[in-house]
Amino acid sequence: MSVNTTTTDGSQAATGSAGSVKAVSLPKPAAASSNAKIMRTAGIVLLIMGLAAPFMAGNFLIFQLTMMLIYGIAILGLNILTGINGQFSLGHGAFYAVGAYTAAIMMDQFGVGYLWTLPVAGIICFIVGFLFGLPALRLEGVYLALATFALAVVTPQLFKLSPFEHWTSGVMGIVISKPEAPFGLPLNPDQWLYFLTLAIGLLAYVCARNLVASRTGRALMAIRDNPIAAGSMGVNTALFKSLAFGVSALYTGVAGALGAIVVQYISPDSFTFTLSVALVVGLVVGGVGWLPGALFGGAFIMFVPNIAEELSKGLSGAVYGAIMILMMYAIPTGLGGLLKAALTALSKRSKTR
Amino acid sequence: MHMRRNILKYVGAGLVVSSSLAFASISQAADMPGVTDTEIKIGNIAPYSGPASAYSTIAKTISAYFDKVNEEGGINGRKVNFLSYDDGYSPPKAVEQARKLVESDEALLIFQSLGTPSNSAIEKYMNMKKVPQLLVATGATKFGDPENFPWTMGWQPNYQSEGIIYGRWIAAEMPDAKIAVMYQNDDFGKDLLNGLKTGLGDKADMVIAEASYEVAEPVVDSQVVKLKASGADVFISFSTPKFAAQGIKKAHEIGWDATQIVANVSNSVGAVLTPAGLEASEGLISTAYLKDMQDPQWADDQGVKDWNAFMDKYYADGDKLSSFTTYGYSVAQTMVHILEQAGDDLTRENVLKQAASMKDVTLPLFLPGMSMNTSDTDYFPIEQMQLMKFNGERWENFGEIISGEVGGN
Amino acid sequence: MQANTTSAPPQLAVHDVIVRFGGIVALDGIAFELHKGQILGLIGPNGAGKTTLFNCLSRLYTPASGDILYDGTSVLSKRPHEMPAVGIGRSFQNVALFQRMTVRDNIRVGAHAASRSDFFSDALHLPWVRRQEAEVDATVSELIDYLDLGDVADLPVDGLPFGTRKRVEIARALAAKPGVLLLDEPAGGLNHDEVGELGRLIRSIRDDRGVTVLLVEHHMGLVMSISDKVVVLSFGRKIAEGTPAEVQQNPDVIAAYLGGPAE
Amino acid sequence: MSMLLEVTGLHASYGDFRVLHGLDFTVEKGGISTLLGANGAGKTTTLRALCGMIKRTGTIRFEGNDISGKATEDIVRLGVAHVPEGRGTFTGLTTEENLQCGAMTRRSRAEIARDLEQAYHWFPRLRERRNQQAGTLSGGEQQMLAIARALMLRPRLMLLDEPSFGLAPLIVQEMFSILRKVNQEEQVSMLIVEQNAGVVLELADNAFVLETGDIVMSGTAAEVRDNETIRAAYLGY
Amino acid sequence: MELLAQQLITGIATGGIYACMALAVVMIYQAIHHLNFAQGEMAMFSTFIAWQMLAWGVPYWLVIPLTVALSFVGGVAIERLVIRPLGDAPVLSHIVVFIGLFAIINSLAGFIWDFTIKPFPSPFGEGSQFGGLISNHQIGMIAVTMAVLVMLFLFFQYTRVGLAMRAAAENPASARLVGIRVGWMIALGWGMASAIGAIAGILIAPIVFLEPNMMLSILLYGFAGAVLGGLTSPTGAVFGGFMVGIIENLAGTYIPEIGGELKLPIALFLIVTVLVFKPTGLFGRTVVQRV
Repeated sequence: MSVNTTTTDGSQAATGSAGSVKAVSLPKPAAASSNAKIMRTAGIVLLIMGLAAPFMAGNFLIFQLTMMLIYGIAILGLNILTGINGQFSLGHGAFYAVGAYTAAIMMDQFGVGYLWTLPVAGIICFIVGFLFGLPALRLEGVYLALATFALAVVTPQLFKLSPFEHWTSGVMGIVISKPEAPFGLPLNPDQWLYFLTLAIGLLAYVCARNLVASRTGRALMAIRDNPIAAGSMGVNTALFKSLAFGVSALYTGVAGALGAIVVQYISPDSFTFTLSVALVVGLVVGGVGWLPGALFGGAFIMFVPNIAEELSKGLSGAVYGAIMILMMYAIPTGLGGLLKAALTALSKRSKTR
Repeated sequence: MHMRRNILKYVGAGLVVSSSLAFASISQAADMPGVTDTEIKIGNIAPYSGPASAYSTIAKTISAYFDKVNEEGGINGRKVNFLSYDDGYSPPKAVEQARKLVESDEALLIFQSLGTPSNSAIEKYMNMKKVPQLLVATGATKFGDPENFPWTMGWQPNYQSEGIIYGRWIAAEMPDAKIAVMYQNDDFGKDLLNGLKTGLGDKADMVIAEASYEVAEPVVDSQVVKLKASGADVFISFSTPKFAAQGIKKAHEIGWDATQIVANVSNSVGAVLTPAGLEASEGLISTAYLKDMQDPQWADDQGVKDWNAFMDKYYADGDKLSSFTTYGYSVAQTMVHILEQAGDDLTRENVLKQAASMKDVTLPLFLPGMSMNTSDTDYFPIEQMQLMKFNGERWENFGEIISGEVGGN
Repeated sequence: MQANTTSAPPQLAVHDVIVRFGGIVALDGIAFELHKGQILGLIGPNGAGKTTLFNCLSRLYTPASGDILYDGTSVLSKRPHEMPAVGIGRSFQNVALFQRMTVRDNIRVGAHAASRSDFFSDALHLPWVRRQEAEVDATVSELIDYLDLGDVADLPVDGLPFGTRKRVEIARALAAKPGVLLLDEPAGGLNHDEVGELGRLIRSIRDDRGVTVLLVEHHMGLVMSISDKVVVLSFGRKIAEGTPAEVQQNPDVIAAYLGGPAE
Repeated sequence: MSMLLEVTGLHASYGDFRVLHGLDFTVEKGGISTLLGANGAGKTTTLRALCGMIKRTGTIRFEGNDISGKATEDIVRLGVAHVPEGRGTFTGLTTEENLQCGAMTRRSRAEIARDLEQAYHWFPRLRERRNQQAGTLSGGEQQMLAIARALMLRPRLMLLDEPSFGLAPLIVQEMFSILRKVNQEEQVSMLIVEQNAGVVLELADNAFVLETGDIVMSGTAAEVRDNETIRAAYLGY
Repeated sequence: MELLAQQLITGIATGGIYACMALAVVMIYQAIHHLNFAQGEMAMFSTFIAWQMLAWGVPYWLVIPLTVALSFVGGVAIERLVIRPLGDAPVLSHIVVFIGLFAIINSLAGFIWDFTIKPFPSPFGEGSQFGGLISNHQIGMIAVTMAVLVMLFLFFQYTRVGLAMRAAAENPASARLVGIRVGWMIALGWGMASAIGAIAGILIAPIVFLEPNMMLSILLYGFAGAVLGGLTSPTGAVFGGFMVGIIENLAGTYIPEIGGELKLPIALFLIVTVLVFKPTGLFGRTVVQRV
């Protein structure tokens, strides 16, 4: 039977429910290997630039780049949940906050070394995320979006609560000392934190990639595309969805802990729902379902507000909003979608040649 | 705790003394970041966006005031280049902006950065970098701690002293009162509440009911109803303008016949009492250190006239009803005073030194008899306030000018 | 190849299954047995409860009463995702593939129940995970060849023709190595040629792979040509059961379903 | 006989993929045409292209007017009803609301009420389910609903994409006899895509055979039915 | 006991605000099956327009219809100019556009009218009932909310346009196939949501005072109310709004120590709990999708 790849079936499109998450799937077949080569080259160039950056830039820029990477890690976590598993979250700022508070409290109250706080923050966030994922199982689409949004709104208030004040210092927040580079490395603290973040970011990215390409990742994507069918194939959808929440929260929590160490200060006001909203914006701009998009999303939410402020102080919010909307017109499926289109075009040209 | 603080104090004081000696010699080297022969770069961080954007009026007023200063020739011939950045009331963003101002723009100092969280976030960095963080826009008591943070200084009367003033006054005037307090659940509300209890001293149990609210809440009706039910006859509202207005209005509606006190930040006739209803506001008690522009008693005051002229010319679309404009106007004048005092020696060290050696400095919009004083150990420029009562039309000051005495010792 | 002797216990037994939705009785005491190596055709008018029964068998619904036995053991305590491990696989009436995944990945998901892993090992891509992946890939490749999906194996299923997607769904179900395969209207939307091919495929699945098949289908030509036994449902009740020939002659079936001589 | 629908040089594509490579075919006024073809030949695409659900080029004349540039809803308003693949049920609306949606472009309440009765008369199953959420209907019931909903438009041309999909043989017979009745009594023309070639070739006047985006054979239904290859591929005898 | 009654009444009064907003939320959800995060800001902007007209001396009875009409046009315009170019971009891209709209409107309002609170006169005059627990304005607000609710119910249930709107939101492709002009239905939905938002804003502003950030938290409570009641049910949304107001007040009053601090968390926690047991809200219908 000859195969015609071109006919599309309308039923799926027609019945697609409002809550479904459209994700970017990168082009596969024919030219896949050449595309992969392009991507790999781009990745290596980016990595070299990333390694060289701190020796070229001033400390302020290094700090900004570090924050960009941190947001990137958080967005990567969100991408696992939303892009890969198809669950919305407008509340990932909450996990970021939990990670940050875990690190800060450990350092402030117990004098734990900052490096140790990262895995602990990750584990705590995993547990919190997993537990939140349980009730979230019952919710879909907008309902889940709102439940997570509620989480984002409530979390800063919880950190203010008087019974926890002994630990959290309430509204006054916690000040953290900036760590020096270890082993006598000839790096200043900003450079050291940058490289630390870069290393963790790379590890996080590699793990995410492995995960997506594995049995687990396929199960997560199957749930995203068709939960009932996934269940019928033996995927324990409840467990996997909760685990996806947990892993996603773990990523974001580690990012939060890093953020606390780099900013050297946390307070409930650091983690309002605007943070969650920013993470979603970064996710969409980078490309839902496309893992490297996290980096670009991080760059967007880190630098674009500053550009907006340069353009107009009084109306910086309006400018930022306008840029966001224009981005969505230009690349409605994010940078990942744009890249997909570009690569498809490219591979087609090479095919015809 | 007390022991430790004392020790720190001595150590800190020693450091300040020795370092200020050191500054004296360095300052001759004319190492003056942010300063050229024609310009002084002053940094500022304010929430132009986000939930606290109402406060951006202050920075806008300051900017307008520096326009005026520049137009009139600048400070000792140097124009002020006022770099004001948005942090959206987010501490991480404040850190970023502070680093930008210090490392990238190389501003001489950061002035009037707004909000307790944002200032807390940058305090350590500023002191490490030895860049003045002057006249910060918050009344949190922590920003007057020269032992530990010699580069950070506040301006307005701190919230705790204000609370103490109310406490003392109630303890003296209404010893049998039953007090109900509504407060904003943040450092501002809590500092005021703590101050109140300190001021009440051993009569702290006069406070029979407390109810907090979150800035995120749309209305505080429930809190007011709950507090009235406690049977209190004094209703204190440590709230920001919107909630203070709601509180006054609601208390009036439910016929709560209590003596009402509102915090200084919320005593603007135009921005609080008018929305709440002037009738409902009658009998209100508060404190002040600045003149209220809407108050008819100052109609002929020169300072007020100057302010009006300034607003008309330099900040025409500014809201004259807002007390933030008088605040910004006055704090900018303070900054100009400090820079003028520093003369041509505009090193960070000298500017800080000038800020920490104000002697009886008074401002046009201060209530009569008030002045600013600072020293190496006193980082609270304004510590005086006067109680006042609203007569349904305007505020009437009463009693002495009172000094709060939290800071400085 | 004919149905097994009655001495062997049935591979799948449905005992008096009753399902109610609100006040409506969707299935009213359905009972039949399916022996190893059989192909059973389940037919009946629209809304007779065929898909509902399928959903009971794959545990998406729970009967109000009655029992479903696989190899003599009740499956009612199982949850839907445990069914592939029990040995019951299925396809869906409207094709329920994972739209944005490739054909190959769709079939790989089918092998989910037949493999093990965890988030941690997968994230680190540990050696034993790699070995298992290789095994899964071998199974999947074999199925791709078996169902002639080689040309489209690495395309997302989203753009594929309906008939192709039906085959992907069958491949996906086979990847779990089921004992019983439930096929929900596999011939829908296929033309005569393709239906013939499908018939051969279903027989081959039974003969070469030893899979027992339960088939819901409206295409009488297909049902009658490949089924060993046919069960007819109407309004939630079983109105007939027997060989294709017997059922085709049954006046109740003709009145309720076939409507005059079948094609 | 005059043509209700004349299609010349119809091209269509999904994104960058060309699916139809210049089709020419017609539907007579009051006539029934059928499109035959294997899976993936482009039958569904043709119907979708006709009523503007995808990008297309070429001329599509409906009652002499070129509708190739018109939007779907405007084409529908001219009297073209489309029973789509996958049924397109408004799952959250009741059965009756679904039917009323079908009559959305019509004005007379009395006529609509009468047609509603007619629809229930034809498909009694739907009357039983009239206040039920349409998403809870079985697959076959939803197919009936889709056809009934299209009839509610009082169309002049019906585009039917596999109307027998998922229907029991008895219902298929009934449905085709309803279509025949509608065609004869109300002069509704039809273009039918159907796998059940035997039934549809009996109903249709003309047939077109589609292979990978091109029409490879056309003629009267009888001619096509008698063709050797067609018999083998589509009819099986 | 008296306190309980007082808090209940206060809760109803506050809940009226949420109910009002929840209704607007449900309206837009019915029309586009999205939650518009910019909705609160749109309502705020409408209210500022009303305020501006009042400040210019336009009489009150004229201001309200004018504002509602302008808001309707504005809503349609936003749909046509901002949302429509997005086409069938993914849901999350829409959410980002809503966030962008939020930022633009908020920033613009602050730029034009400043951030100081402004009193907004009540159309129902001063005065109050039940010993001041509920003002005449709040009673009027609840009445108007109810009236809008009834009108919406009638509109969606008994008019052809209402049916067309529901169909268009539910399945746009099919809606086109029955001749519904889906694009205009969506625009109409935006217009109506914007108009209802304007009414909500005008009703809410006298209570919370007018300022650019006034809707920030109210929208959240509106969402909460709508979700609690069920996004598909206007009645549910109004009921949900009142419930949120009451729950919140009772939690703040009767849970000792941390009750006040936890008002909002407790309300949201309860809602999530309700959703876990009834995922489409108390009044929401479950749309069954057969496998």
